[in-house]
Formats: sequence, C-alpha cells, structure tokens
Amino acid sequence: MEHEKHEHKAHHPGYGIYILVWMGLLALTSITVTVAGIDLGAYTLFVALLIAAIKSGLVINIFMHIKFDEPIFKVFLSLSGFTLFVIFLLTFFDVIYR
Amino acid sequence: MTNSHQAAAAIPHVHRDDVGARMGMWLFLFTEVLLFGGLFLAYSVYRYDYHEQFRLAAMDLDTGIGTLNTLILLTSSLTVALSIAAIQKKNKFLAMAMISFTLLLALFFMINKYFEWSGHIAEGLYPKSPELLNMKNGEIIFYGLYYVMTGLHGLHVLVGMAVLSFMLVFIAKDKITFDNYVKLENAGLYWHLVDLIWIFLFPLFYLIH
Amino acid sequence: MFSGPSAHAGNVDFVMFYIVSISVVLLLGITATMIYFVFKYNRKKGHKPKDIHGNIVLETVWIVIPTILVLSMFYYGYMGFREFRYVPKDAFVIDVVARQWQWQFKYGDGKTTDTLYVPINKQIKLNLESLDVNHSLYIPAFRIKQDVLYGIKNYMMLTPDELGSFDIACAEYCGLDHWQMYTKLVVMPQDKFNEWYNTK
Amino acid sequence: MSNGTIAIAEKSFYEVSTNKHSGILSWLLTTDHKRIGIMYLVTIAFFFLVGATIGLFMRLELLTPGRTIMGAQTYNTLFTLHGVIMIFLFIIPGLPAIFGNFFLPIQIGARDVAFPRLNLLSYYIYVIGAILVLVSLFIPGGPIDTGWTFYIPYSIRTGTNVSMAIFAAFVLGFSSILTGINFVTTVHRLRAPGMTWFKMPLFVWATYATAWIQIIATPVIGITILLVIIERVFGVGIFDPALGGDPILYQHMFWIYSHPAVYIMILPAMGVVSEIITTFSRRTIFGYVPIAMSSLAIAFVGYLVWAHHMFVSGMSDTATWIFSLLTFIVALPSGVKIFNWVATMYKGSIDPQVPFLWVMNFIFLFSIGGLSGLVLGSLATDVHVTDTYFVVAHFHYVMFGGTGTIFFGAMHYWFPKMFGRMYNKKFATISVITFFIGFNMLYFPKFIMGYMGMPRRYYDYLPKFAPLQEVSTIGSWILVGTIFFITGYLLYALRNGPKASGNPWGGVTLEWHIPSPPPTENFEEIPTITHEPYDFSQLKEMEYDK
Repeated sequence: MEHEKHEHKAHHPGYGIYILVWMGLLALTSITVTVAGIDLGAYTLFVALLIAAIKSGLVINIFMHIKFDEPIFKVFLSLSGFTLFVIFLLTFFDVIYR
Repeated sequence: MTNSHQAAAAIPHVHRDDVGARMGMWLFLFTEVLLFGGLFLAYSVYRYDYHEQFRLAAMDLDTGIGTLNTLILLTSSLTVALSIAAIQKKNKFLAMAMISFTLLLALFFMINKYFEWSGHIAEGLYPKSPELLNMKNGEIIFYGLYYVMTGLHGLHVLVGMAVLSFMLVFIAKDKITFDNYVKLENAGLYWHLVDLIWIFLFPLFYLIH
Repeated sequence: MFSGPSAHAGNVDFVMFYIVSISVVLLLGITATMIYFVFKYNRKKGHKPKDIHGNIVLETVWIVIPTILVLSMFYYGYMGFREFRYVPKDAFVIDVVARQWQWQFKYGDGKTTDTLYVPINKQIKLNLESLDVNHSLYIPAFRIKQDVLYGIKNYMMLTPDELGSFDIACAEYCGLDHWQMYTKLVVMPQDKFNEWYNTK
Repeated sequence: MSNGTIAIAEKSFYEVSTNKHSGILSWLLTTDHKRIGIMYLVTIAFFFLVGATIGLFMRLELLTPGRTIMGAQTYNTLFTLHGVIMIFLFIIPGLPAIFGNFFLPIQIGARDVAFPRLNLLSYYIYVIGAILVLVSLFIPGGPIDTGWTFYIPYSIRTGTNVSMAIFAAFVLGFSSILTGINFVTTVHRLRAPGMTWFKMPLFVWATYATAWIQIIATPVIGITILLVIIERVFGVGIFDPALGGDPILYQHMFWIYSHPAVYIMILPAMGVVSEIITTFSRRTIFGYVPIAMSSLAIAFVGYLVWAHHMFVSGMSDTATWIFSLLTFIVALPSGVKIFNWVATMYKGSIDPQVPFLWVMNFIFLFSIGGLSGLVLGSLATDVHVTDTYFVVAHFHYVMFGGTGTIFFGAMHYWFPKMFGRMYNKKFATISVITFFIGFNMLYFPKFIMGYMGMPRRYYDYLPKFAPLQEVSTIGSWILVGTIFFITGYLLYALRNGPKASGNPWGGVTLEWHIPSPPPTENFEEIPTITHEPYDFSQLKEMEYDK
C-alpha cells in the first residue's frame, strides 16, 4: 500500500485493503452465525454484540476512513457514542429497578 | 481578492471546502445514529421486559435470509468503497461499474426483504392481524419493532439507492472527477451507515434465539 | 410551624420554606447588586471602565457555595420523598381505579365508592390502576400525587392525622373532562370508619 | 481587528442580492444568511403573535369560573396549540434561526454559513412544518387536543388530528437539525484568520453549543414521534400498553429530547446577554472561559436530567433520586453565568440603554425561573407541585422570562444593525416597564395557585382560585398589549426611524465594524483578528466618538 499512499492523497487506501476488510467482515459474519447455533446462555447476546461491534469498527475505520480523516471527526464520533451510552444507562436505571 | 470583490457584486463568493462537506455529512450521520439509537433503546428495554417471548418470536425469523442480506450489504459496502478508490485513480469506468454493481446488490436486498415480509404477512403476522393480537404481549411488541426497524432501514436503503443513482449520473457527466469527488465520498458514507445499522439489526433479530 | 393534615405535608412545607428562603436571598442579592452597579458605575458619571478578566477565587466561591446549598436541598427533598414511598407491612390497602373521568375506590371486602373514606392515624397504601389513559391522583392538602397508568403498577402512601374532607384532583391531562375529575377524601375517626366499613 | 475601521461604501444586502434574480424571487431563492435570517424573523414573529393571541384567549376563558367564552374541547385544543406553536415554531428555532443566521457568520468573520443552500432548505422545511400545523387545524377530525407532550396512550386513543400535527413537529425537527449541522460546520471551518476558539464572541459559543444539542437530541424526538404516528396509522404495538407497550418508555424518549430542547431555547439567549452586557458596560466580560465552558457544560449535562419531568410517573425510585441529584448539579452552570454577568457590570461604564434594560429584566425573571426550578428538582416538593400551575409558572419564567425577554432584547440590540434604522427609544423604555409589570402579574400568581393545588390544563377551577386567576388574566392583557405595541413601533421604525450609524452602541464585536445594514457578503476583505472579543480599546481605532 505504501506506494499508493504517495501517489494519491495520503488518507486514502487502495483497492487491496478494502478487499481485505471485506473478507474480514465476511469471516466475522460466518463466525457470528455459527456461534449463534451454539447455546452460550447469557453470553449469546454479549458475543453477538461484540462481533457486531468489531464489524462496525472495521467499517467505520476503513470503509468510512475515519482513521485517515481529520482527528476532530473522531472526537465527534465519540461524543455521539457517549451520548447514546448515557441515554441507555440512565433509562435502564428506571427499567431495571422498576 | 480583486476577483472576489468584483464577484461580490453579482454572483456569490464561490467557496469549496471538502473537509467541511465531509464534516456536515458526519454530523448528519450522527443524527441517523441517534434516530436508530432511539429504536435500539426501545428494543433493549422491551427485550429486558419480555426476554423469553422475544426469544420465541425470533425463532420464526429466517436466519438464512438474514445472513444472505448481511452478505449482500457488506459486499455493496465494499463496492462503494472501491468506486471511490477508482475515481481517485481516474478510472471512471471502474467507478461507474462499481456503483452500478452496488445498486444491483441493493436491489437484491430489497427483493429479499419483499419476499421475507410477504412471507410473514401470508402467515398472518402483521400489525392488527387477529393472529398477532392472539399472541403474548412480548411477541406483539417484537413484531412491532421488527417491522418498524427493518422497515425504516429498508427506507434508508431506498434513499441510498436514489443518492447513488445521482452519483452515477454525476460521474458520467464529469461532475465528479478525480480531484473533486467529495459528493461521492459523502454518498459512500451514507451507504456505509446503512450497512452499519444492519450489522446490528442482524444479530438482534435473526441470531439471538 | 409546618403542620398540615399529615406529618408528610408539614415536611414538604418545610422543604419548600427552606428552598424558597435561600432563593429569595439569592434573588434579592443578585437584583440589588445589579441595580447598585447600574447607578454606581453609570456612564453619565464619567466612570472609566476597568477591564477585569476574572477571578479564580470568586469563581470557586460561587461554584462551591451553591453546590453545598443544592446538595442540602437534594438531601431534604430526598428524605421527604422516602417517607412518602415507604410501605409498612401493616398498611391498610385500598385500590384506586381511574377511568375517564372518574375515580373509584375499592376496599378489601369488595366495597366500592367514588369518595375515598379513610381512618385517621393509619398508614394507608393506595394501589393505583387506570382503565384507559394516564391519570394522576392528587391530594393537594396532603402534598402528594402519583400517576395512575394502564398496565403499570404504581402506589402511594397516605397517613392522615387530621379529620375532615379534602379535595382529590386528577393532575395528568386525560381528555375532555379532565378538569371535572374531582372527588373528596374523607378522613374519619377509627370507630366511625369501622362502622361505615362494616355496613353494607 | 486590523481592518476594522475601513469605511465600506458598498451597498447593503437589501440592495444587492447574491443570486441573479430580482424582486421577490431574489428573496425566496436567496442563499444569503442575512436574508434567510430576515425571512425567519418575519415567519417566526408571525407565529409568535399567533401563539400569544391564543394564550390571550385561554386567559380570557379563565377570567371567570365556569364557561366564559368557549367550551372545554376548544380550551383543550387551544392549550395544545399554544404549546406546539410557541415551542416548535417560536422558541426552539427563534434565536438560532433569526439571530444565529444573521450574526454568527459575521461575528466569526465569514461571508456566509458553510452550506448556504442547505440553510435555505431548512427555512423551507420550517415553512412546510408550519403549514402542516395550520392544515391540521382545519381538516376533519379537529385540531389536536393532547397537550404538547403527546403522552401515550391518550395520543393514540383520541380521534383528533394527532398524526398530522406531530408529523409537523417531526418536519420542524428536521429543519432544526439541518440548522445545527450548518452552524457547527461553520464555526469549525469558516472562522477568520486569527479568530481562535477563545477569541470567539460568547454568542457564537452559545450558538455552537446549541447547534450540538440540535444535532444530537432532535433525532430522538424524531423517532419517538414517528413511532406514535406508526402506532396510530398501522396499529403497530410499540408504546400502547394494551399491546404490551410501556407508556413510561414513551415519556423517557419524549423527554430525552424535550429536556435538552430547553437548553436549545435558553443557551442562545444567554449568549445574547453576554453580548449586550459587555457592550453597555463597555468592559470585557468577567470570566470569559467559565461562561464559554458553562455553555458546553450545559449542553452536555442537559442530557443527564430528562427524567425530572417524570418523578411521579411511576418510574423506579432509584431512577427518581438519581435524576433529582443530577438535576441539582445541572443548576450550577446557569448560576455561574448569572454571577459572571453581574460581576461584568462591576467597575464598568454602564449606559442603561434599552437593550440593557431588557437584560436586567432577563436577569430578574430568569433568576426566578431558575430558582423555582430548585423546588421542582427537590423530590418532596416536586411530588406536590408537578403538573400544577407551579410548573406552568416556572417554565414561563424560564422560557418567556428568559428566552422571550432576550428575543426582545436581541431585537432592540441588533435592530439598527439589521435594518439600518433606529426605533423610538422612549416607547421602547416604556415597553420594558409594562412588559415587566404584565409578565409578573400574569405568571407570579400561578406559583401561588400551584402551591395551593391548582392542576394545570384545567378548563375550570375551584372558586378559591378566582381572585388570583383574575389578576393573571389582567396581566395577560398588559403583556400581550405590550407585545403588539413593540411590534407596532418597530414596524414603524423600519421606514420612518432615523438612520442608524454602523455602530450606534459602541460595540466591538465584528458586526459593529461593518456598515448598517451590512453589505452583501459582509466583509470586503476577510478581517484578521488580533483583539480579544470584548476589548473596548478598539473603540479608539474604530474612531468611535460618542
């Protein structure tokens, strides 16, 4: 990938890395489908969401190239993620203890 | 500055800011994330309340179709990313081919969705149907959320298809070129978001039994 | 000083008095300072302005002191709330059923009324249930209120220590005749209540 | 500002349009942030007057016990419409869309916002939303009667036009989101050279913080509203308790937006206060960084307290005390601002002109609003006064006494800049006084009635409330009379007022460096900023002699 970075704007990876990421995503999908067949009890939800989180991390970082973009975008992203987290957390203070 | 002074009298100051454009797009995507975030919140609250009934209801969904649609969307995300890489390398043909391929995949996704929904409706599982109303509360809610969340996602796929079609035209007309492709980038960002949401919808509805 | 038809009402009035006193002092302080400055530093007096960018000590003071004040308000408010939510084991239970636009009170022996009769000096638990939309059982004299919902269990505590008849209102908007959902709470001596309770 | 004093002989933005059209089209298709600001002003002011008139009729009905001029159903639709119009059509878009649009780009030294066409689009989306509200009044089914909170299950049981009215709210939310995106990007990308973050005027900080809330919070109400519509139209089970739904979850999702929305309403007003106080005290702001940071802090902590609207809703006692504690902590940044403003007057050179009088009005009324909020944050007292007139009084002191007052303050502060004319200052001073009297007569009795146990949204009341209700209604006449009086003399000044200079008050933020009204594209040359935002030593360079 190195030479491509020099040829084009530094923050854009080439075809190869996209295809690699795509293959990774397919692999993760097959893992999550396989794992879903196994009964993990309380961990089922956790494992499924963990894999989904890894997949979305790949998409956000590489496909959406936030990894190569302006740093402020990462701040924005964590801000909205944190807001979501707070909303969930506080709502569940009601739901769990009701 | 001399130019802009003259311009100020007649036409607006032309201003191009790719980073700004992408920033605007990201901010818009955050609103989408929070829009779906509200739905995910409702889902998780009801899943907590009706744990067992959600499990039972989810059994009726077809994991096969869900997996197939996941693969389709992931691949379409790849093709969109490739089209941007292609336009950067001045490969106009490849960029257009990749977007066309994306549109095709999106169409497949919607066709699958159509068969899936019509299957449920044939079984009598639709809002207000007598069969659904006979079920337990948790299952009614599960199907309510299922229809709303996948429906809203489907709507986003349709919007994404419309946007990508415009991009196709823009590339053809050379309005998107190797040194001015922020429109395509933003369309791509939107499409990846649609993919991203599906990445979470898929396990929540099709996998966790 | 803070007496009401129940001990709880007195406590609520105390918290109210506490918060309002502090608020009035703050409000008058701010307003008086502001008006004083307007006259003292009026431009007509030819006052030369002086740029003061800030003062760390002051900023700290007016963060720390209000923090202490509001935390004390939280504490008193929470204590008052806790006593109102606490359900003793031997509480006398009455079911409250709300519908558009009337109240019904169901007693253990199947007696049903549309006025709430209760004995004095007894801890009473009101179980709240709605048949249609949201309502809210509000007894202003006792400083208590709680929403009445369809499908969700809710309750409230009532411990009257004064005889008499008090208003009950609906405090959650519930449609056309929301404003007419008034009824009465009647507090009776224990023996009179027993007499009423045991007659059909 | 190094280039601040150039006398620009350019024509104003009224005379030169940024597009090739002329006449009315040059306005309807404009992308000029100032023209869009003016269009918002006209539209929003119209709806404000409509909302105020509705309020006047509600107060008339309550003048005497029993039926005065209307039936219960009419009254129920009127308080709903008063809420929907005032909140979604006036106070949420109000300050950001009018003054944010007009002054944010100027104050950071930009020629326009980042996305001028998107800006125009948000205006039209706003108009569409407004039209939907109006249409919902006249189609069969009748106007919405749920209260502006649209609580489930009443909102899915009633036969009135709920779907269309709340869809209007959804559309208006979309407009709000687009404005927010525009402002955040503008502040990040279009600051003039030298305009570092801590050289930005505080109005910019406040609008920036507001824009973030608009972006992050509004989608949540969007989806909540969509769900209610879907439930009504398709009968899908989401919130309806008859189908297993959770009406308290609806309240959570509603307030997750609607509480931060309170800060959308108040933050820009706080920004304007900082501007006016410094200009008329002619000294730098006391505690620039604390005020700027408290804007961001308010925007953030605004998310942590929504459920204090729900202390008696039947949510868990754990959530109840957590939200009460958080609520008290959120009170602090607002307090910090008040103290800093008063301290800014210290050793200033105060010229209490009309805008400054509005700010004094604001500080008094908003303090009452904020302090009465402590009563609502404290659990024991909240249980008693929530859903009574006490709450009504509280949020009118905050919203109307706070944001509404500053709407007029900003209007009087920036009027000469926006229109190049000066209004009648004697009339304006009288209005501040009658506004103050009418306002307190109208709303203060509601605190007392609320503590006496008068529930809100009541068509009628017990006889013991009659005297206070009367005072309140008389106050409404004074207040609404004042509002129409202000509208009148401002409209008169548009054509007949004396011409205003570029800097009638001696302000130093960038808008006072350019002519009144500003030229198209604001600056002939983008200025380079060297001064702090409230450095009044610039007045000498600016050759301000007054």
